[in-house]
Amino acid sequence: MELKDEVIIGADREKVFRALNDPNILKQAIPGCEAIEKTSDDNYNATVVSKIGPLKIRFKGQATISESNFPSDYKITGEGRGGPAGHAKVVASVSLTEKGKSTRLTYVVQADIGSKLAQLGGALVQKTAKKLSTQFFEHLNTLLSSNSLAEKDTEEISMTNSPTTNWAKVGAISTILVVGILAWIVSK
Amino acid sequence: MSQEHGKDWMGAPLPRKEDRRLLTGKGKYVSDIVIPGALHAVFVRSEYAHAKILSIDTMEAEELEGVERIYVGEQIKHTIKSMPQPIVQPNLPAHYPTFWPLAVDKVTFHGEPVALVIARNKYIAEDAAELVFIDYEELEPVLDPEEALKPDATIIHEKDGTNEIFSMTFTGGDTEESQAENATEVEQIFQNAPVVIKERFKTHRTGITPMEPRAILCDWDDSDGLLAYITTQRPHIDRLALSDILDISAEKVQVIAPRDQGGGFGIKAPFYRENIIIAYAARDLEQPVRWVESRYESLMNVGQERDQINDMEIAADLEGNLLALRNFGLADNGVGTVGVYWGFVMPFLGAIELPNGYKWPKADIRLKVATTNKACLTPSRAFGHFPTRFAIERCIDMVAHKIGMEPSELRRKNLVADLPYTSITNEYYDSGDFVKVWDTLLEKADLTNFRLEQKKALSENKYVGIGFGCGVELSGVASELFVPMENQPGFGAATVRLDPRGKVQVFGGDAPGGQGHETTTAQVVASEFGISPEDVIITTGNTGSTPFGSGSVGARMGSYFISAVAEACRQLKTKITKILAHDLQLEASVEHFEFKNGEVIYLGDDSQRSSFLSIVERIIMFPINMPEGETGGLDVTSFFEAAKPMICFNADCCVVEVSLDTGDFKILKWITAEDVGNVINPLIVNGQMHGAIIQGISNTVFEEFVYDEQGQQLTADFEHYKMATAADVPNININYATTPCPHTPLGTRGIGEGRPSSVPGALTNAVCDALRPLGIEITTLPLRPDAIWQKIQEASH
Amino acid sequence: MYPAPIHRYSRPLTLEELYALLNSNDDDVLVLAGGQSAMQAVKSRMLRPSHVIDLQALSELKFIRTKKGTLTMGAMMRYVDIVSSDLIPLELAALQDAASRVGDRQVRNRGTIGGSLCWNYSAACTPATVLALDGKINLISQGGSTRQIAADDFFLGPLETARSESEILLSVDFKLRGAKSGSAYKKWGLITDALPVIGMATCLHFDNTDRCKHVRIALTGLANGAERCTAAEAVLAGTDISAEKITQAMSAACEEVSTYSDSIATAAYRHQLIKTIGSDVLNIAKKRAFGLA
Amino acid sequence: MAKIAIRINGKLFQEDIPERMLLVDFIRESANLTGTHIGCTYEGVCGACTVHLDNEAVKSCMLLAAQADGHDITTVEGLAQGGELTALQEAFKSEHGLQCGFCTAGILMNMTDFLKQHPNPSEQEIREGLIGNLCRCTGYVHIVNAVLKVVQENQLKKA
Repeated sequence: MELKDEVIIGADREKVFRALNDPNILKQAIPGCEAIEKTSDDNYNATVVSKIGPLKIRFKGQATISESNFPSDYKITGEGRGGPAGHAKVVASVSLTEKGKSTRLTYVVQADIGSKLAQLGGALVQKTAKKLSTQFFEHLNTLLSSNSLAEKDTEEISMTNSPTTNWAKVGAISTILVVGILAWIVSK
Repeated sequence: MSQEHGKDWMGAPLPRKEDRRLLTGKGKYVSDIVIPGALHAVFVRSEYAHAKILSIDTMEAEELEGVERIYVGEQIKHTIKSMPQPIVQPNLPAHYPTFWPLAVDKVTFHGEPVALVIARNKYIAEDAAELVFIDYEELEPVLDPEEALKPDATIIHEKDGTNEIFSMTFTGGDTEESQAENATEVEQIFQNAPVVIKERFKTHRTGITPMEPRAILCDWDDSDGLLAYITTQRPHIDRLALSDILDISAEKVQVIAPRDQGGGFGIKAPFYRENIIIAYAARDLEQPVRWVESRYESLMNVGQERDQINDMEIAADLEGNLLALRNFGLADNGVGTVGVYWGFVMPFLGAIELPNGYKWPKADIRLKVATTNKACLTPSRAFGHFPTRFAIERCIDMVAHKIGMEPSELRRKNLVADLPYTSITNEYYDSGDFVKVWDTLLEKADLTNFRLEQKKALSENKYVGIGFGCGVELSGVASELFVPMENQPGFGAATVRLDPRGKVQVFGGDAPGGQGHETTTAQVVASEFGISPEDVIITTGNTGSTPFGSGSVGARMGSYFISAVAEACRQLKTKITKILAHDLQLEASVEHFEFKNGEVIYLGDDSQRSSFLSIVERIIMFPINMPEGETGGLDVTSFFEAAKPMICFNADCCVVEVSLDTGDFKILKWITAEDVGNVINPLIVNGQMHGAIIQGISNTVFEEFVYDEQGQQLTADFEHYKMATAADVPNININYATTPCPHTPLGTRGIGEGRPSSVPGALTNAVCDALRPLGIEITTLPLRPDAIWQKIQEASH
Repeated sequence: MYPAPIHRYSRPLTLEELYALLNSNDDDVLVLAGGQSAMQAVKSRMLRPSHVIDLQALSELKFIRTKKGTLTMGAMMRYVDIVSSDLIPLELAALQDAASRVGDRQVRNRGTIGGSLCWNYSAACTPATVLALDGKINLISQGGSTRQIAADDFFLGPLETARSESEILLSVDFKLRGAKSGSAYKKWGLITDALPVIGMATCLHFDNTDRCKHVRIALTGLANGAERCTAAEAVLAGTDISAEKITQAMSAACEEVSTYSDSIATAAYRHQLIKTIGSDVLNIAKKRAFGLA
Repeated sequence: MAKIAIRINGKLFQEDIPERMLLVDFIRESANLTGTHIGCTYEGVCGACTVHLDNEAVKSCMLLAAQADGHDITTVEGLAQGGELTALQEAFKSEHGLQCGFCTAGILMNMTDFLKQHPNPSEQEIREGLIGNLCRCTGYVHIVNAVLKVVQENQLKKA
């Protein structure tokens, strides 16, 4: 299942890239994100609960960053297990381009879903993936454009991680990991 | 059926003895059998089509209160023998994959068993199964049979070094040279033949899922050993396999296939890996263990068959004589990890039966079977030849259309007219009159009148069509074919035991799943002994009390089993009349007596007679003053082996109306003509034909196992794997055109196994006939409105 | 497969009892009406309620009333009750078309209109039918305050509706336009009465010049669930719903609506079904409007 | 645990059961009436588990046992009274309307209710009434014949 889109974020490229690599920001931006934990430079564990109508599927998974070129683009591979719902594996290529003071973010997502999710029918999963991605970028937009996140805060966060860290390697999970969860349960 | 019906129980539409208990909810299926204290098993199955198993974390699951044990592949790898094992391995050259009951090192299809949770009840077992966390490393799934055979393809069973599990050439003798020579001769015929049809026929993955999923209940006792209730068509084979694999001496293994089984249709014939681990667990835990398969597991693991590509060519002359047949078959075998059949045995037999009932002067028939990351093919009624029969019946229609001949005419012209006959693939057709069956069908179909109606309908912009198909089917499987194919004997075995009250007990080692054995057997025994069917009961499926048999496969009832019953009765009648003649001081033997209305009457002088009851009681209870060399007792086991493999033959005709707007079609009529040999119970024979034809229609139009590009099986419930309901299928008009079988004592034939195979061809031929004005030829199944509509769009632009 | 552990089952007799239960703010509450959809999710463990509230005893929600030109149907009306009711005018015949073809007899003896609207599965019959009939959905919250939402605003995509977790669907109102009104629903699903690959409901109201003053069309079986075909409605509005206009309208519908492919039917075939089913339901609705059906 | 009381075939069963227990399991395991069968998993399509809940055909695998508390259930074991088969059961016997018998209980329960609602159904109505019961052995032909036979018998009785 393939998903392509682009969105304008109200902040400059460097800020957006850092935000996308900052677990604290991501925790607020990812819909239903319960926990994010950095396990190594390029790896994160996350628990995300996807709520679709009455259904709640708790996804436990990991994400790995690769081909990261600050501040223009990077690739993230996320795998999550949803218990009886099955699993979702997502590979997202994200690229950021200047657009005046804002940033145009384009993403291409290739999602493989398994077990009951797959039986859901690609179309329903596609629909949900689209919805969750838009929600993520709306949250991100509000977080970045609202001055609640002054420049200083982001510095502080990054300092605590490891002063010598090369920004490019800092891991991040995008909401796209959450992509692909919907229950198909048929109604009669 | 009153008592004086006497002799002619044969052919009587007797209501079944089985029915009362089944109609009042008193049937006892494996899932109904209760052994106090039985633990419940739930399998944890792979979510990936092809992946390495990095780790299996069962810690959390094991701590759940009520969980007894959790098994994983790595453990049992050292304590249970791996497959293959000779007892469940054919004598055919193939790359038999190595596997254990639970996946070891890697998983090879979505739904493969990886771990087994055993708990106090099924709810807890399922709760625990959710807490088993398996870490996978995904591998590239191989999902297309053609890709699988390419040199650069990922190899699924690395140790085999190839994804080609099996390949064979079925024509031109046994040596490569003779086969090559034959191939060139066939090529010559194609070069100069005035008419050549060449098409690729594709049949999707579908099969016959019975309403009762699999189940097994095992009990263990240190002295008596293993007792296993199994949903199986082959209890005696399962017993030997469990004994060999679990190293339990055979006399300490008993398998019982309950007399009530919810349908088999082939999928309960293989020896499954789940049975091994459940029996193992019962012994290991020394407690009864019960596994009842969920439909979700069942649809992911069994009932998948057909799934072939057949590149077929037919050469013919302008007068409609078939000159040569060429076919390169490719079957998608799935992973091949199922005992006895390994998947490829079905396409193997499908290729043998490809020539069907036609005379082929020359043929070049080859087959390749490719391993893919899908569930292994399991036997489904019309064993392997549903796809090949679809291909040939469609191809024949195309030849007829090309030379402007009625398809039914072309078939009649080329049907094998004089039997016995050996087909181009060395299949022996022992007896029957194909032409008589065909003429009976044509008489009922009234083709000339239909063509008038068709023309009239077309003028009103209505598209109706008629389609034909036929099928030569196995009537039982002779040892001659069974031994090489499945390393097992083909004989039918039956014990007939009389008791002093004149009642008869019959014992058979096969294991029916609804075919009505209790009634058919009773009718035959009653007819032989001149008593009432009520006095006859039958026990099947219990290896502790029934003679060895290879199981209820390949239409063995009307061919092998009932013949063994008849022969056993006749041996007893010889003994009874010898002793009666002795008592009555008559120089007479069995042919001088008649068994009728509960009496044994001397034909020379009908005052010389005895009641059946008294002579039987005399021989068993008072065996004194016996003729020279005779002892008491009336208990005989007979083994029936036909001189040659036997067949039956059927022909189908259906009429459809197709809507041009949507490609949807309605089956207006379904007419058949059947050579089922002498009929024992017409109600039961008709029921078998109705069921088989509707299964054929449901497989052709509605059912399909679908895998996505990651190898995820998307049709693991009846919402997505759509089976025909009563509202989707027509009534069936069954007609008999029988020729008694000369190679069975009662002239009966085994019927019903292959019966669905002529349905896809007949139905698709009818749709194409309706759309003849648009020149549409359909060569791919499933036959769905969407596909037909698209063909109509292509034809009208 | 068996449900995950459920800790509490309750069966309120009145709405008040129901609100008290809803107020007990246990998490993971499942309100069960007919249970034909929800139980599939519960048995496959995609839905893991810890507290199940069963509405079977709420006779207050089992009614059909017509007052001042509005027919109101209680949420707990079962499909079998809808099919057998003689209180439903031809104008709302689509409700009976749909109800008579949902699932099978056994399902129709349990499934309810309220349950189907709340579940809102993308291939269900009731949501599209209520949408075409411009139904107004009455919700009530724990405090007892009620609100009414038009069907257009109620369905928000597969399994999503405007109902919040603390609200209960009470009933559905259908405004009756009286004479010269007719509606119809039809679906196709490969197997008879199966889930709709495509289903369409329509409601027509003609003025005394036999022009169609009011037309609504809704589809089901699309990725986004029940959806109006406003383009098709625009083509038909004010016309006499002639065969030619119908064809034009259905082509507009195919332009407007995107369909997807799966193993049962391609996107193109789904468009073809829109055309064939569309002309059927429009003709039936028209005949019913003129009392000819 | 929930305390429930369900009358099955006229006999009251009072038990403490886990709330998640399905009605079909209560019938098969608590009441030991194994004539009702399970043929599918969560989808509730096959109909082999059909019983009567207050004389209406329902799928007992799609109900929690707690939902049937205080109600009357009839299962296939409750059809024949005093060893006397119903007309429908007799017709299934004479018309060979069953083979393996696994789906039969569900069909008998559904059709018994169906015939009460439709005393004079056409063959097509019977076939549509059977949509909720899958059968794999019979191809439905003899099942439809059996139901039609009861319809004709009822008409004769009335005439």
